[in-house]
Amino acid sequence: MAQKTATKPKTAAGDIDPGLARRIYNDMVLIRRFEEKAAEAYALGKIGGFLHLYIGEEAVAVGATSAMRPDDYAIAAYREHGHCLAKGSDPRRAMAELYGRIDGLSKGKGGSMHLFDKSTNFLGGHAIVGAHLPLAAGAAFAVKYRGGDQVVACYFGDGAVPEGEFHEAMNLAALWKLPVVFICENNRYAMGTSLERALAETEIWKFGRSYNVPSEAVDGMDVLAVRDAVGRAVARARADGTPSLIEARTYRFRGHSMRDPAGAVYRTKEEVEREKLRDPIVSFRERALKAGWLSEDDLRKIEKDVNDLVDEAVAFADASPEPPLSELLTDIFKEK
Amino acid sequence: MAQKTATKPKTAAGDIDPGLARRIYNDMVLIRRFEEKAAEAYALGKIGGFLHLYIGEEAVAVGATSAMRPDDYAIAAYREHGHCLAKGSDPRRAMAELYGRIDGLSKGKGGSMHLFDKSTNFLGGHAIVGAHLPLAAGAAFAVKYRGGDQVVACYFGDGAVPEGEFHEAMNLAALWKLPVVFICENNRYAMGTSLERALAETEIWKFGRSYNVPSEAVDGMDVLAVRDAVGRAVARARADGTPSLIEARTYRFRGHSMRDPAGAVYRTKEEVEREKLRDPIVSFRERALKAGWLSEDDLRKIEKDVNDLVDEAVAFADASPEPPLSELLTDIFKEK
Amino acid sequence: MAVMTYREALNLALREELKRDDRVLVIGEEVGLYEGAYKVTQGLLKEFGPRRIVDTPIAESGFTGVGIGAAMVGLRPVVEMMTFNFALLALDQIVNSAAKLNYMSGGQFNVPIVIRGPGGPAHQLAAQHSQSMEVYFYHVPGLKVVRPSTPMDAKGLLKSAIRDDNPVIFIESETLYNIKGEVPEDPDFTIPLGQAVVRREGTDVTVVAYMGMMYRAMEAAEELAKDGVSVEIVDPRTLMPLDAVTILASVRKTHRAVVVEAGAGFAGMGSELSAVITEQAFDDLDAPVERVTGVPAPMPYARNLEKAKTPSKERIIEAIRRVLYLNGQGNGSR
Amino acid sequence: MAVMTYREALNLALREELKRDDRVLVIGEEVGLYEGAYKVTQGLLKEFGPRRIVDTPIAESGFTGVGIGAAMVGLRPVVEMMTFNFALLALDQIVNSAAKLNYMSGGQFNVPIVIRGPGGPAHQLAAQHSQSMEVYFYHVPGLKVVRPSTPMDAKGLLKSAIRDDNPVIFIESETLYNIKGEVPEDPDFTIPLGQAVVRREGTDVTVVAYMGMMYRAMEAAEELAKDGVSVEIVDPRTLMPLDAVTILASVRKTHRAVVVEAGAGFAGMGSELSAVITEQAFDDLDAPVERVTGVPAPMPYARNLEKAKTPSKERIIEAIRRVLYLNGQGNGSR
Ligand SMILES: Cc1ncc(C[n+]2csc(CCOP(=O)(O)OP(=O)(O)O)c2C)c(N)n1
Ligand SMILES: Cc1ncc(C[n+]2csc(CCOP(=O)(O)OP(=O)(O)O)c2C)c(N)n1
Ligand SMILES: [Mg+2]
Ligand SMILES: [Mg+2]
Repeated sequence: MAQKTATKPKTAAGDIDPGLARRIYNDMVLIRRFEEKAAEAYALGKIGGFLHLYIGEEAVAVGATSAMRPDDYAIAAYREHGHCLAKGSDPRRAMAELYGRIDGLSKGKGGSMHLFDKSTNFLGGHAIVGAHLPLAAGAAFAVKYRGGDQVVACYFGDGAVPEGEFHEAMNLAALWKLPVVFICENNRYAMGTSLERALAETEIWKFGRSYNVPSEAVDGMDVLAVRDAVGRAVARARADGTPSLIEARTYRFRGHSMRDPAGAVYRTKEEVEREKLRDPIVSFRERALKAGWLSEDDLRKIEKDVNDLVDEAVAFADASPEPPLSELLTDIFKEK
Repeated sequence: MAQKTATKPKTAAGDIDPGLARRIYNDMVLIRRFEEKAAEAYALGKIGGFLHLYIGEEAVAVGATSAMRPDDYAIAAYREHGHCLAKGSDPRRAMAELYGRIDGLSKGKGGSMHLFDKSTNFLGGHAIVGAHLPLAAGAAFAVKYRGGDQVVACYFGDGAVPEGEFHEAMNLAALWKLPVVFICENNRYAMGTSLERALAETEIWKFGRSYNVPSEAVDGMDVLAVRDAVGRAVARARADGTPSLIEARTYRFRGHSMRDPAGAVYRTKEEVEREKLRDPIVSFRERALKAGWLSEDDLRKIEKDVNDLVDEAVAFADASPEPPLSELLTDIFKEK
Repeated sequence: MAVMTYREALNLALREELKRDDRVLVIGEEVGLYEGAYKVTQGLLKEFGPRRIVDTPIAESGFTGVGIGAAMVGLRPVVEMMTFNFALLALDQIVNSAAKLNYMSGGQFNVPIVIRGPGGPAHQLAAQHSQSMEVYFYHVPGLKVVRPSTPMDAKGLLKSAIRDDNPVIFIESETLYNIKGEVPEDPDFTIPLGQAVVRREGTDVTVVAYMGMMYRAMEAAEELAKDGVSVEIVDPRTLMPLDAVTILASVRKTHRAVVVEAGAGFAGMGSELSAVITEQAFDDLDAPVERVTGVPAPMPYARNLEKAKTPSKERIIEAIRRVLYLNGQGNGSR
Repeated sequence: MAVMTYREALNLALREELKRDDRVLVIGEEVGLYEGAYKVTQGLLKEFGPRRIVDTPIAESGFTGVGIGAAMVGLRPVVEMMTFNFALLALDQIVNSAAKLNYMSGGQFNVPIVIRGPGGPAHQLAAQHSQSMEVYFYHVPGLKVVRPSTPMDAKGLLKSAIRDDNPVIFIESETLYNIKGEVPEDPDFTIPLGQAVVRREGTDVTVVAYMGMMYRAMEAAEELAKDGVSVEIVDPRTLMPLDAVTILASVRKTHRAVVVEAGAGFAGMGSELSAVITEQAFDDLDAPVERVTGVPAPMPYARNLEKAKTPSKERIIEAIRRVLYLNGQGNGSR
């Protein structure tokens, strides 16, 4: 079993082609801008309920998705805007869902925590911590059952690790060799609870040893490092169904949700500022320039296009009507 | 962390005094005889429901209990006759409970799977696999909360390890340093499911690494080896609340329950016969003789006394009346 | 038609559906090598192999979630709960995932899963292993709930449940596995979900009951027939969706209703039936609906206490006499 | 008496009981350093320290089991569910351990634990975070269930729950935390479990409602008062044990009853109330009991759909008019 004993997460080396660099930068900026706009809309009361921002963690979803095929599956918790967009959902329909409108991905019935997109094999948006890990194993089970070679990416937080379903899903996936890559987005806090106060073993990748699955920690702020680690895991999964546990060390720049704006009770300003220096978008931008993958003009162009796209998404959501009341009673059951 | 890497379980060395030898032999024989009689009573229809026999595993409960104080707590699953008797319950009241009579430990309301004895700090008899592990951590939490130095012994089967509650309880006990000794009675089968078909890692003691708790495997057929291992764990727990995970490798001589008499579908006759050569009572008897701890006469005397005691227990249970119908509605709530 | 046990009828339904549709698989504790704790899956591993018949470790939430995830992407898993008591460990998956995914996803991800196994009072299994479990499910929007009382229903309803595109909770009973009855062998025979059936025709009073309680009501009816009391017995078969039409038609005919359930009774099936009947047939009722329910206590182990816990034939007869004002008592007493 | 919010009343009750009895402790997610997701435990860590106020990882079954185990040996834990939706993950511990241990042990091990937190419809939290949870508990023998509608009840009932020797499920509401009301500061003030209260006196019809629905019924009553309809409102406060005496006394006075619940309705509190009232007061009823319940659907996110999901003032008024035959409709329609 290839188990990195280095507790210092790996960072990526190597070169990539401009097309990939463009896509990676585009996707990370898209997620960032999408959520900044969503935060504004929330402040305006256009979005209700809970809104959890992924800002600061974009490298995980984008790096991982870049190492997978479009027909691979992805599933996440309630902080899933990034994973949904990285998987290729239409930002307009995603924003409309946050607005609770009929043109939303789920016709406005799911909201921010429950984005689903069958067209991209995005299995959602789940708000019970830990509950989607067995679902991910189940999708992988179905792939294997059908003799397919797709892989399932399962994103979850450090807060899900103490839950029993983490253990049950890891064991079943390992026991049955299900092609799933468990990606723990370790941002060091579950709401206000730091790792040290939640786990007797804070090096989350080490839990993989109990299931004999390949496990490693990776710098979650380095999109290419994530891409490499997930790439290795996906290769194993596609080859013979071997699941993996990847601990992506990242950080949440905002509060837990819009109701915890500062997120300052349980962590210091200094810590937050220090972490912001690791901004995955800023560092990839610099690297892409230095490596010559993208020019300043390329980058500006991407940023402008993304801004326009997100503005369009907001306008689209704003213009979309509320679902008709009849929707209250549809989809409770699927009718033949 | 003292984590034995030896996958070969430790066996015990050293000498013990005759008093302890007498108690150990007495208790193991008592449990064996008690259950042989219970099996007869079940065949006669005097005991109903499920009856799970501990025969073959006596060394675990007796060895562990011999390393603990009377005021320490113990809790187990539904195969708990042995733990209850080792803890010192009156065999007559235990048998009456199996018979569902008013003089039973629980007034006949619990039955074989739900023996409880407050007078010995035996916390029961739980029939939902894995559910009593958090309860054990809770009792240990209370001990620590009160500033006491008692330790909780939590016995559970290999089948409980894949359950989420195993993981949650281990993590909480380790995180909060709760004085509990988790003793996995690994008899290699959960009903008809062998270890290999249930766990991605079959060396159960290794799960302790994920929680940074001292863990070791021990020969569960060697009562003194169990006593030594549990003794070490109890010392740690009493000293500073450190929990431990002990994997006692044992074997169930009978079927899973009286409804699985042979237990032959999922294991071979040869395997069962081979394991019976490791009978913990037979081997301790020989050892006590060889070491001179007990004479043949001593042993015979113990065996006769135990036989008489168990016959008396059966007579007592038989003579005890059914609970009055009024008991149906008492104890639903505790009234002040 | 062939005479077979309830167990054999379930086994046949599973076999036929496994043959018919490769997306169907059976997953659960001891369903394969051990052939089922109650032998409902006997012979399936041998016939269909480990790909279709999947033994699991003891991890109810985990393997139920696996079944739901697999159903999200197109399989049709039949998840066995060794006994339904253990479904409580998987309840979050059933309620918050299976029942809601189609709705939360705006119809994108339906969950065609059947969760089946024995539930309800058994024989001296005590409080944790002997309880009426349907009460945790029928109130959950997005779930269908079946309680089949006969071998024929067991087969016909299980096949419909497996073919349904939604999560179906299918609760059998340890105490019925050995009963025998006529069962159609035609692989196309199914019984639609949501249809009650009149088990016994009568004119004086309607008794609504299912599973063991239905058989007890039958005994009560036979005994009362001797006194010239004509009891009609309606078996809902599917609790959700509930076939109120058939039940109400019977009550409108007899003008009196007794509802029986093994459960503890508070806000149970009997409460719902009593409320629906009273609302919909108030003017047709000549007496308030009587509920006969289990005693509101955990299930005791002792044989005599266990016997007293669930409704007896005598208690059903008393209730029927009460709604008929045959024992000089006032209304509404329980 | 002091005017304080529902949240402050709960906080005060906890503080008083923590002071009064060292065996009392608070355990749950974010109850300490974060002072509670909804700030009910504000200031407690500071005042009582980490021994008494225990932050937990996300492991509902685990820490609820820890609370139950601690209660078995003499502590009196107050376990907070950040929201009651997550109690489904601990349901097996609550149902099979907490509710049954005293019974299974023949009275040797009672479980003095309170499990509290907000439940019921909230604001656009969607299907998994916005559901009526009491339905999972009140039918379970061995559990008591409280739903306090006012700051005074919140304080008085929480104190009684903590002092009770049995497991008490205490379900608050996100939507009520900020309401204000008079609350006795006397640390000896408690409200016994099992006592309903008449919130509003009236003569024409009895409406039984609690929590948000009680306030909505109040609005309906005020509006109907303009038309000269006199509505009496009874708040059960404790659902188990249920104070049927107070409810029936009111119905015997008004001869008409409407029961309101936010839940989906099938076999819910409304069903039980309807059944009990009909059984016990059949001859006093001038119309069948009307149930006003939530729509049987998962909770949608969209604001307009969410609004339509739970009973509106208008639907309550309609139901009241129906039992009074004021809108020319027949009975029993829902
Ligand atoms: C089972 C369950 N318990 C509690 C909650 C409330 N809750 C929502 S998010 C959260 C913290 C999760 O933290 P983590 O898994 O690290 O994800 P992050 O928010 O950091 O992305 C909690 C406790 C929940 N949604 N589900
Ligand atoms: C949660 C749960 N699932 C399933 C069962 C049914 N069951 C009873 S015992 C058992 C096997 C347990 O095996 P193990 O833990 O190894 O204990 P052993 O019987 O070997 O002593 C199972 C599956 C149960 N009681 N509880
Ligand atoms: Mg986190
Ligand atoms: Mg075992």
